[in-house]
Amino acid sequence: MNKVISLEKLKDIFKDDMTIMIGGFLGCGTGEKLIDALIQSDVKNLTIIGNDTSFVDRGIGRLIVNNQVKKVIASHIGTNAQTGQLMNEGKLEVELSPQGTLIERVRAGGFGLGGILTPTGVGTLVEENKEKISINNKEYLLEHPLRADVALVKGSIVDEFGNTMYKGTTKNFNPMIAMASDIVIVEAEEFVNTGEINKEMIMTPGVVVDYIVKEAN
Amino acid sequence: MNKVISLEKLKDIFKDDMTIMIGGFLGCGTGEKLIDALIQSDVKNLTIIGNDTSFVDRGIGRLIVNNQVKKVIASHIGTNAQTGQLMNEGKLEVELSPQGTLIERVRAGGFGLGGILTPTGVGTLVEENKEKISINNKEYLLEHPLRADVALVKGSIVDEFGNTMYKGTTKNFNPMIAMASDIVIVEAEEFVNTGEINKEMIMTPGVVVDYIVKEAN
Amino acid sequence: MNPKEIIARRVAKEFENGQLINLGIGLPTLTANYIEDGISVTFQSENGMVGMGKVADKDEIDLDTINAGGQYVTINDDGAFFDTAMSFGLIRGGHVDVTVLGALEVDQNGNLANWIVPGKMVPGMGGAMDLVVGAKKVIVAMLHTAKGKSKILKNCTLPLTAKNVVDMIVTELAVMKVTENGLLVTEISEGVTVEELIEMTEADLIISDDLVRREMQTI
Amino acid sequence: MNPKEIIARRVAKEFENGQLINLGIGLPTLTANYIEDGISVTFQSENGMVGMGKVADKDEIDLDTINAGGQYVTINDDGAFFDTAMSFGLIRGGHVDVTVLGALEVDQNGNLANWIVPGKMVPGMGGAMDLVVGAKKVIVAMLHTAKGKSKILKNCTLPLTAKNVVDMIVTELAVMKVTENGLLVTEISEGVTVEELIEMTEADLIISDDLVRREMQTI
Repeated sequence: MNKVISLEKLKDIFKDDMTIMIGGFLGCGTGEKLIDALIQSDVKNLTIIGNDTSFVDRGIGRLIVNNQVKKVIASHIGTNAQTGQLMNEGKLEVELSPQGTLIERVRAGGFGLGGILTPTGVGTLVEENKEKISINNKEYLLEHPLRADVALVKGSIVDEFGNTMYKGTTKNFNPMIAMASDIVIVEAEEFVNTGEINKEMIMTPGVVVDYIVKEAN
Repeated sequence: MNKVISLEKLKDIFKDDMTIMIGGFLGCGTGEKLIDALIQSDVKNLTIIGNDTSFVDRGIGRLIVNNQVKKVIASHIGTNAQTGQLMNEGKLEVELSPQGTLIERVRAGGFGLGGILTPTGVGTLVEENKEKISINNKEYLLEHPLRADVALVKGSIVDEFGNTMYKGTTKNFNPMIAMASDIVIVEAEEFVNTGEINKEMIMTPGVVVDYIVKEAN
Repeated sequence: MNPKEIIARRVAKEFENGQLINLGIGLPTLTANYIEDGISVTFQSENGMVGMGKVADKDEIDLDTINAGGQYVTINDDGAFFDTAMSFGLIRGGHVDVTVLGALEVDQNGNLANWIVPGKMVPGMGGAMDLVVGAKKVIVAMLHTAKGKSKILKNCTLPLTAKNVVDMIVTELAVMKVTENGLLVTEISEGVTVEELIEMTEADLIISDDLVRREMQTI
Repeated sequence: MNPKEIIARRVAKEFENGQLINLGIGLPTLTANYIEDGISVTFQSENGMVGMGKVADKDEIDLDTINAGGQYVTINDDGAFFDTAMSFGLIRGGHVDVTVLGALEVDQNGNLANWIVPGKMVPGMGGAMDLVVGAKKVIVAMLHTAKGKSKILKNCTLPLTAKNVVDMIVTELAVMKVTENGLLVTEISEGVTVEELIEMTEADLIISDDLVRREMQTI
């Protein structure tokens, strides 16, 4: 089972209208080579799920600028002016979800939960069209799971089997999107032999990883 | 802020009728010194939340045998005959929760979620007295959070600040109970200076830890 | 060949390259001994490990590394450790390809009972309820009868572990698949007649047109 | 002393030993510069860190370690890294003792608006909604007015970030606590009269019987 794939071959995986989860927080922990491949594939009408739309020249931001995105589900779009402009022009749908709710929705999608109850967003625009459930006299929003066709994960160290560790604050959404997507592609900053990563640091087991891109950053 | 406490002083924390979460899976990852202290304190009518009741001579099992427990919430009691016997005699209440549901209930308690929706247990005795919610035509049980007064955590390496890493399969319930309890006590198998644990291995941050017992195992 | 070995060998044929597999305690665990050449799979132990190796030899014992049955085990190069939440995320989230487990009863609708005999035995469900709901393929591996009585029923009589979850039943006598139309017998063991099988089974059986005769030397 | 420094210094006095604190971007972050001697607190950055240190000097930059504002920062000896789920578990679960953040509007019922100006500015709520719902104590640190208009209202006019969550408002003019009876002014700055404060505040104010006069040299 050789999971290593070239950026060239990767393009065969991307299709129009796909839903793609992308790791990263303001671009930190986003696999830029994977974004390159997605841009070169030039697939359109994507739904992108990620924490934010980064900056115009980085990570998810580049996909927005390249007009490949139909809808974004994120917690924050303020650092990328293009996102707001396309939204205002009616060319991009934006669904804003509180950050803690967004990651729990992704986790629920990957962990087989039908939904989660969170107090976040009660009494705000976020509760629109959502069921409210009272538990012990406290109100919670029922938030639904999210899943995607593809996850673009950035790993700091990845072994041949796909076991992945994430350094510092690059973890963010990466471990959860790797659980919540049908096809999981990991960009390896450092690629090592199976067994070389300290087992106490592995956050994503190789069994959920389908493809590894090992081109150096 | 010196969090280190002696086993002797620890007994002042334990009270009758407390709810206590205890880490471990069949005793692996249970702090036996903490169990010693709890036994010596001889507090009664405890509600214990843990994966299982271990064996008669190990971990939670010893509390059962010592008749300190009024109620157990666990996923499995089959390895400790005393649990079943006390239950049959009406001396011990046992609430069985599927393992994956139990850990999500603890997590929800510690992570501020009002509940979780799981497909596990639908159509079985587990669904009794529980709300069922249909999401996208699939039925889920609404399971409520669990919290405790005290968590007894076993850490493989613990630093002065309380940062904790768990080796191998000793993790099990430990990281989650440390989030879901008012008072968190960690038994350190190895005690080190703050900063000496690799930051990528810390699963429980010191900020949630109240007391550290550093007597060697 | 003893009945348990017959079952274990047959179950192992179901495993495919790259799969994540969870084996229940007892007979299901034996299947790991019979994996076919060229097939590479990963075993999960739901207490917190993927890439589980074998039961540890004395000099390999690590007190911090046990399987869900409480035995000291090794971990393979490709393995990793997780807490219970992540471990059951893998299970409930459909990342486990196959779970193999025993049963007290299983019925022709794919219902499974394996966690309680009211008033007699109340061990608890442990991880079984999550496993059978979450795993992509649920294989029941068990002896066909207990004390002369069929364990494969029209309807389970014991409290269920889960409804409509079993995909396949492997016993020493036959291999059965749970289909929309009922329980389809696809293979029957050497020396067993269809009539005998029907006799020993309380559930209604549909005999496949392509029924395979399992010869013991080839499984 | 400039108004922002007045605010930051006063907010810092609220921090207690051992607390876990989350500071919003901008003015709230300044409070970290004024923590009192002998007080040891831990800062969280919700993108995935507790024990956050200072903004990294050029030679300290680690590309993998940023704060929630996107700046390269250091991590202290007592720190650790987490994924977003754990980070917001700490937040939603009540493990964060204090969150300090700015506001577009706040009202006398403790309602807060700081994430959207419909039709004008739609940055998104990021982690703010979780923080104000989850943190044990919510302190709004902001200038009292914007373009001459009070930011402290009877009722917020902008879409809310959360309802009834603000515990305390610290501006350059006063310190106010949200109580069941309304907005209680507990401290007023040197050179500001109660009448002036009332004049500059749209919300109804209750003046504490124990009103403290903040002298600039002592805060």
